[in-house]
Amino acid sequence: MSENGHTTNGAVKLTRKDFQTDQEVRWCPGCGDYSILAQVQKVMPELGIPKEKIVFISGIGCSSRFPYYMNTYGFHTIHGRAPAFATGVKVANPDLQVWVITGDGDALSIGGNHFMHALRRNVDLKIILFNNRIYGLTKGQYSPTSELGKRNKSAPMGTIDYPINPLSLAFAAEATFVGRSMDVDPKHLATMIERLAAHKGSGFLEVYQNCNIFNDGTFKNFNEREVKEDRMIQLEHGKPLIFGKNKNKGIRLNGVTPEIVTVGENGVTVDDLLVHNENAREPNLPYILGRMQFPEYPVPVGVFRAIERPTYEQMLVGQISTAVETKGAGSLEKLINSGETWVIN
Amino acid sequence: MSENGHTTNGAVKLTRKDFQTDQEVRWCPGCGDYSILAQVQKVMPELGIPKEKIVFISGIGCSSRFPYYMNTYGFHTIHGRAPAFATGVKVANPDLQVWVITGDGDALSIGGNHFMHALRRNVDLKIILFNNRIYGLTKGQYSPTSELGKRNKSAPMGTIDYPINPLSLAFAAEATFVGRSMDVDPKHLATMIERLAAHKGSGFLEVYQNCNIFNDGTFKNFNEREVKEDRMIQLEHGKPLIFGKNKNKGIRLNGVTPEIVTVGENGVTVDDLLVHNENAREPNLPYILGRMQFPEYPVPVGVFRAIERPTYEQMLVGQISTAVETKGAGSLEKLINSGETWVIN
Amino acid sequence: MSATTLEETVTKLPIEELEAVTIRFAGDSGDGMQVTGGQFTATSAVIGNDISTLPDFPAEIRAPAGSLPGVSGYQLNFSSRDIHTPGDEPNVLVAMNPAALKVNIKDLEPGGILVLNTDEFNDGNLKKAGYTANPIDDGSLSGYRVFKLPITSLTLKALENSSMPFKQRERCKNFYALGLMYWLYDRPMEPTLKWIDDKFGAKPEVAEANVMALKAGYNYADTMELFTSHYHVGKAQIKPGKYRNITGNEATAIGFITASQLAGRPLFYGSYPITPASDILHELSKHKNFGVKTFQAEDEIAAIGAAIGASFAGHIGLTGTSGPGVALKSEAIGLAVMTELPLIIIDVQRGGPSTGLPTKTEQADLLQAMFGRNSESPVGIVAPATPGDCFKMAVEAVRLATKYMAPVFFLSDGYLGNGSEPWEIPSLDSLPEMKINFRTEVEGFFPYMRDEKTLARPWAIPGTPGLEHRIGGIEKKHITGNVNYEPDNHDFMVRLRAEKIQRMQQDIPPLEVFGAPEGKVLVLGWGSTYGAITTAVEQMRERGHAVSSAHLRYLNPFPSNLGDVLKRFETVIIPELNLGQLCMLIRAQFLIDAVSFSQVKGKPFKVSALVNKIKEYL
Amino acid sequence: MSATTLEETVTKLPIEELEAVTIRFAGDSGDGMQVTGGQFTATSAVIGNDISTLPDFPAEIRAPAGSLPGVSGYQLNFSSRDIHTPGDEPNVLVAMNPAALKVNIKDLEPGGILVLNTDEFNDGNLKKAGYTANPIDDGSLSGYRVFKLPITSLTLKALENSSMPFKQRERCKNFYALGLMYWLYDRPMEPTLKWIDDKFGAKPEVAEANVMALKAGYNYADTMELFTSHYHVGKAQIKPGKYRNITGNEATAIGFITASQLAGRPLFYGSYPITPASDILHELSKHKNFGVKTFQAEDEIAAIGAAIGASFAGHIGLTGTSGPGVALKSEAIGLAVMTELPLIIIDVQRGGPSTGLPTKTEQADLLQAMFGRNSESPVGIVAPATPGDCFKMAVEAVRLATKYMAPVFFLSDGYLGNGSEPWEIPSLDSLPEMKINFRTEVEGFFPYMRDEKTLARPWAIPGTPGLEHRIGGIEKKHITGNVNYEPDNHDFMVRLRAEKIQRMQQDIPPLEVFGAPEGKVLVLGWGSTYGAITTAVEQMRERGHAVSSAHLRYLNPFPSNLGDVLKRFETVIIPELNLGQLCMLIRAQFLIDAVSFSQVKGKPFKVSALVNKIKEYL
Ligand SMILES: Cc1ncc(C[n+]2csc(CCOP(=O)(O)OP(=O)(O)O)c2C)c(N)n1
Ligand SMILES: Cc1ncc(C[n+]2csc(CCOP(=O)(O)OP(=O)(O)O)c2C)c(N)n1
Ligand code: SF4
Ligand code: SF4
Ligand SMILES: [Mg+2]
Ligand SMILES: [Mg+2]
Repeated sequence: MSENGHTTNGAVKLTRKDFQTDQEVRWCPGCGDYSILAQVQKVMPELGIPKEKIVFISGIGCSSRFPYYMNTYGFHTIHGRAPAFATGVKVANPDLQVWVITGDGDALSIGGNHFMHALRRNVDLKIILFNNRIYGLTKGQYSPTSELGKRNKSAPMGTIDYPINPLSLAFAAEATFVGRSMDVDPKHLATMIERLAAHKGSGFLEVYQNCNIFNDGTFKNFNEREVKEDRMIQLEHGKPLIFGKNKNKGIRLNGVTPEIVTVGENGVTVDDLLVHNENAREPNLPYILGRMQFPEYPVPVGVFRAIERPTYEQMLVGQISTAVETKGAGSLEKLINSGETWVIN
Repeated sequence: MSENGHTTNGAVKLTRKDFQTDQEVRWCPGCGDYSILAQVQKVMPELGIPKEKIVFISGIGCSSRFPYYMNTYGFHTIHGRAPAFATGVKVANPDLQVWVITGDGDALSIGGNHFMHALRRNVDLKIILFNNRIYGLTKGQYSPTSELGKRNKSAPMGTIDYPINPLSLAFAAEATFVGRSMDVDPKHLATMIERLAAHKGSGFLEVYQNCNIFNDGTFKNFNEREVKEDRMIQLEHGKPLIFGKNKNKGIRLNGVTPEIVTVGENGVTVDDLLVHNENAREPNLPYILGRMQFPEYPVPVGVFRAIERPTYEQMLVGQISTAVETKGAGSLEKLINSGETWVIN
Repeated sequence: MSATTLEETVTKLPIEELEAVTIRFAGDSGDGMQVTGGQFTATSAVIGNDISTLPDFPAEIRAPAGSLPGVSGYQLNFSSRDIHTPGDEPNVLVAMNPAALKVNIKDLEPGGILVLNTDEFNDGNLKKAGYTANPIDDGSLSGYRVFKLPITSLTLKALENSSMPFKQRERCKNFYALGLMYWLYDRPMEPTLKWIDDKFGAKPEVAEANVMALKAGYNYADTMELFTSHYHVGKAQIKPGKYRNITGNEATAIGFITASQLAGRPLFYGSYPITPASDILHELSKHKNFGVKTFQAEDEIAAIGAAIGASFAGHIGLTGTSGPGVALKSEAIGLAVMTELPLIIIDVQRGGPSTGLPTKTEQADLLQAMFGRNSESPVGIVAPATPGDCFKMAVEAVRLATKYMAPVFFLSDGYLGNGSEPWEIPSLDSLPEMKINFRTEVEGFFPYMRDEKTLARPWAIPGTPGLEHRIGGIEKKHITGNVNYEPDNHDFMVRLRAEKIQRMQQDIPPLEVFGAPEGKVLVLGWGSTYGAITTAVEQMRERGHAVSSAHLRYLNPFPSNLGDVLKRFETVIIPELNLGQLCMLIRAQFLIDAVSFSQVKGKPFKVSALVNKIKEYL
Repeated sequence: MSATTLEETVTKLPIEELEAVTIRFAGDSGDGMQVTGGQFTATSAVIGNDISTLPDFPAEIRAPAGSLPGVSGYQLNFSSRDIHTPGDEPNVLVAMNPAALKVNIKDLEPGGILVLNTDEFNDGNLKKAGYTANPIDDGSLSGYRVFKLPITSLTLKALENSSMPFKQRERCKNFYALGLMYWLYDRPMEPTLKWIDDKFGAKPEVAEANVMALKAGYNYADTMELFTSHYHVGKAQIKPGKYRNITGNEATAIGFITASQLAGRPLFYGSYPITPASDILHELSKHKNFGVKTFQAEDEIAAIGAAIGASFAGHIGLTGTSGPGVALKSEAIGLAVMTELPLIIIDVQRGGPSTGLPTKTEQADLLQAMFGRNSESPVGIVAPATPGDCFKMAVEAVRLATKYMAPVFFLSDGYLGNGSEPWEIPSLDSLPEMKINFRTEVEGFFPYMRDEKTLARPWAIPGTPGLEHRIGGIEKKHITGNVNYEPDNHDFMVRLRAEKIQRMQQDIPPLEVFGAPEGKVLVLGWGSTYGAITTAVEQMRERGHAVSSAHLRYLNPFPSNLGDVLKRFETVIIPELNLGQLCMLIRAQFLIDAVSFSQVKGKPFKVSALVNKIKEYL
């Protein structure tokens, strides 16, 4: 029960039910958010962390309703700022496991800066971004991940904003853990949530999530059952990049450009394929993989990057210890009496 | 006079002096900002654009005082938000040449999000970031580009924030032009400013700038005259990556990792070296180059990326034309009379 | 079931004449109640009733079908006389499912008509609505005239020959309900038939199904002698003219487009979506052929930043949001104050604080608009009184902002934004002239020189040769506009900025009093409370009380005659959907013991509540 | 040059007794004027004078040496009686260069002492300062007692044996000037000698050079019989106790550390640098051994967000900034109001609007603190009156915020923050108890249940077993805290939040009146105007006028006796460094015709201006 490096209070093992609240779940029927909630609630008991040590923090958006449905501590904050609140919580009490639930608008539009800075500080936060490429809650405006040219409520003639790639941004922000999964693959999703939970440091998981009301089917071109194997690729550490129904397609590097090859054709062997490495200190490879998009490439899911380095709160606590060691625990008496003093009789 | 694709009004050629104002320049003596101002004022007349068509927009910081010293239109806005103001100006009047002057705190701390979104929209803005790795104006706190462990006013025990790489962020933001130069190399700087001016689309130039008061010499490890040739590398499109006093060092790719080699040693020839390509659609190579840092690598300067794609304001104006073509120029009479109407007598 | 023809029936049943009726349609968000209400409204307007409406959307998340939070409602009041509110208590409630009943029944007038879709009162839905017993049977509805109809089955029955899938057929039940109500209130079906044709022309089977459902409902009511009588509400005495129905948000969008056309400068709208302001963005983005530039920014700060930038460059800079977004824009508004650029900030107010009640209405951002920035940072403030008035006040906002070179707030609210009313389409000639004079003359130019009358500084836009200059947020030297830290200059400029806003009074019409110019009580209002206040005061005056009302559309500065108006009454009552914000300003400025009447429930005042309050002071 | 010894000289020259002296040191930013002023202050304090200081930094950018914007000044008032202000007009001005003369001469009292460093009055510097003629020779200074001294050369001369480089030797000239003044005002050199030793101990040659310069200046004044007399200012009657000199920002930082220790909870400070608040961040970041966690955020929004998060997790959540930063924090403050978490927001006010006058002082954010958020969003507000008072009010802010579970503003300003005064070090026992009761009991817990007296909800922090709950910005159901959109609940909660803040009155001391409890004029102040107001009223009372004063340290809610206090005076004058913000609140609440006396110059009131204003109402 403490496989993930977290302490347990030795209490009875919790179940999925323990993590459900009495609040009615209010997403539209059919929304991909349900699947993500289900997987998080499934994974939680496996982590062996008592409920009271877990905090879910969100911004605003359909996705950000999430904390109300988790029977842990929760904070539904304001639009785009969840990483800031979460940083405060984690820094105040590093014992807590702190999750951030956000959407593509929340994390990348109004909240892009906090997202980036929380990641770069390597605060130990577990950030899940529900990417539905649309603003759900406000009823259908485009988001920073919406495709160029997409028509929607606020762009009736089509969006003229080039979309942003959330993974590229995460790498730019030096995130120590970066993964991707999707609502329609619960098993994979559960594994990714577990990996995220186990990571110590700023972790970011992008989840492709279908908004069946305002953006139905944006991902289905590549993630529907029939085409998925040919149009997506699962990253596995130390394994070559192979995909396809027949497991005979692969990714090879040509200079710094990935290209699709068929194993067995034109003399290509498995040894020619790129081998995935989550752990490289420099995120050059994960960056390149993160930019592979349908239809040019199969869409990668899995863990792109997972490295360890001291977290922000560790270093902060470390400085406090050092200060106490070198200067002694703070004395109020000394503090207020410091500097030049004089006595008037 | 219109070499850079801009129109001229056929007026007499302007001189550097025409771009100076009567306001006393108020940076600390010795500040690197002077050099940047001098180069911009030098380049301006070469562009052949009438003064009244040029706008300089800045946020807040020492660097952001810049517009006061340029005899063009200018707007010294608020901290971190210059790209937003600039977007409004450019979209309102695409005829203007719009420059954004910003600092490492202004653009990357409080303003990180606007910086990113302006870049990704490919608004035709010329953004120059004065990176002195410190907050100058507020007297010496660390900035997002300050080195880990650096001691300063707000981190007396050393900074515990991992720094951000401005170029990585620019690539994540899909910037179509990305360059780097430095205050201490006026000639190179002038060339880069010219390139930036000539670019159509969101352009970003990072300038290493010495703050001799609060962060003196942060760059001197690699950009002082004596060491520069061995510790920096000039990127040139189509040319192999060669550096060193003896022009015999080069950069080769090992997988996706750059490595330093010596031409002539171990059988390495110039043909083994990486050849720079500013124009690749995917910024994989520039991204990798942008992450090369001293002391592991020589620090690259020059143009990392320069590609063209439709700008935001072009597309917006395009939609307006289309709308006028398809629906006819707007008629107020029709507009207010639209929908179900009825008459009461 | 007798086989009487339509004509016979109509003559057979008594028609009662009514002055006014308030009807509320309620159902699940998926039930199409907004369309139903909208159609009833449009038809009533066309036949000459005066109307007033109140849509009530569910809170921000789409709740599961059948749940309480998923209930959507639409109330309308139609009348043969002048009306200003959607009515306090509905006379009729159409409840399409148990949740709709649960949420709305407490508002229905005692003895009111209650139409229930019995098909939906099954165990599952009852449970979702939190009923332990079925209200249809348990006697709890005995105080109303209940009509229990299996509307869903009846609709499906009527459409049994349609080739549409089951789900879609079922969805026509709102037209069935509409048909019932058309019969009950003696409305013609033609306007709706035409609307269906326009809307679904491309999908004839959908059009046909809706038509069939509508007619079936109408005929069923008629044939079955379901209701003991039906009602007629005659034409109102409405000012002659051409009308359309318009929501406040539409009127706002159209108003700003109109203003930009009058000014001859393109409109730039920088915005970030937020309820209940988003529809303004949606509407404006449809009108690119007017040269309107909409910019969906990354956040509210960028939205206003770009709008200020556009204004600097000579566009009509407009930014719009709701309360939380205004909070974010505060710092930038200060910059617009300092740089003295015209800028209009739309605030479609909603319930707060914080995220609050995002889909509900409130008037509690007045003090934020006045004071919500660092330091002395005065702005103009206007506030429309009705949905249609949004058009006029949008034009006014632009007129004041451009004439005085200053930011102006446009304080709308959720009730105005989503609510609609018949709007008399103005003739273009009646609109104010709006001369924009960009400075072009080089001789004698200084960026902070002043127009003597308005104190406006020149609007000198980039691109103008010879007027190159720099502006910014640091204090400016009077006239030259150079950065300046001198103590006396700062004091002077602080007072000058305040004085400039005050001078807008010159361009603001005097406050009009409804009723006698003096008396016992003056009810002073602003914003969306106009309808309720006017109705309440009308009622009181009819009963002979010395009550008048006045409605502020200009809140900063106040109209110059406000002090005079106030002092002619013994008591001034100020009803507000906040804790007394205007009241505080009035007390401070005029030192009168104005009485605040507050209600902060996310919804408009009831006329009866106002009447009761007024009575206390008679 | 006679060869008298030091002892002889001292006895030879007359010593005049003075009650109080105001002296201003002015020079280039690089000239070390802040150190000079600081040393003079410390020494004067040690010998028992009462003192008050006013540093005046150049505006935000380091201007070139010798330029007008580069001038830095330090004024201090030392006295043998109680004083509260740094003095209206300096009696002595030390001007180290032409720019310093130009900027400051207009403040020097007629006939005042003017010490000039003639070495710097060369053509280059005169031009930089905008002089066309050399003021030393052109007669323009004839109204003063001018002492022309080549201070730079004299310093270099004194240090000719020092091995330090020229630049560094030259830099000692401020100590030379200090020595001159020490002699003139009969101060001992020991405190400064000790300070030099502490500060430069590690660099003996620097220490020695400074010591030599100081002594040289002293001896020069003495030996040369430069001044016709020298002066003595006796000990003041100061309350016995242990004192230190402290700036407002230091006192603020130390005050919050103290509060956190009293509360037994770590302090979390989320901040983004901004003038004049940054020093609080700098100071707090030095005290990690108190468990203080400082977080330099990416912007003000993240800073407050993290502080609220920390408060949710059980820390004392504190965030600090100046006016423009407060504007950015507005939205998040609303969330703290809604989630009812303790949070303290420091606003070190500066000149505005917008970027304004970043290094100057102002009191114009009161209404922003009160109303600068969407909707009804009440918070507590306290405001220290003097630099030392920042300590006490910091403790008060934490006490109120934690006891009432609500955000509290701490309104300081640039004058308080940078200014210093002798501060009587309190005994720790005298500080209030601060019991923090985290909820731990599971039985009967609801997140929005209430303490009957304070209306506070329980503080139940993550990590507490069994109390898992969710909070957020959407309206809450009374008691359960669940998301709730019911109209009546909203109205109830809006009023409850207002009432909770109002109840803080229970824990606020009554307002004290200085002078008689009734009379002709009451001067009502708040914040940093305390010193000027108290001095003015003291002067008036001494002259027999029926004038009293009262100073509000609690601005929301007001002390409960405020109404009583006000009504005992014929006229209430409210002097403020804004356009009448407190005055507006007082007028609205108490309906009295309070008179606003405004000054918005980026600097404190002069006593004389207040006296003149008061006279108008006698
Ligand atoms: C300051 C502020 N601005 C705007 C909004 C309105 N708003 C709420 S959620 C949202 C975007 C939601 O999109 P996303 O983050 O993608 O979440 P989704 O609903 O798609 O899950 C917006 C614009 C708000 N609540 N607060
Ligand atoms: C809203 C707001 N927050 C903070 C500040 C204070 N401030 C001004 S400039 C600055 C940072 C300057 O650093 P940088 O952008 O690197 O510019 P530099 O001075 O180094 O050129 C800060 C924090 C401000 N003016 N406005
Ligand atoms: S609007 Fe879209 S994202 Fe939101 S709950 Fe509905 S389906 Fe899900
Ligand atoms: S503080 Fe630094 S960056 Fe600012 S003007 Fe001085 S040297 Fe330049
Ligand atoms: Mg989304
Ligand atoms: Mg900097």
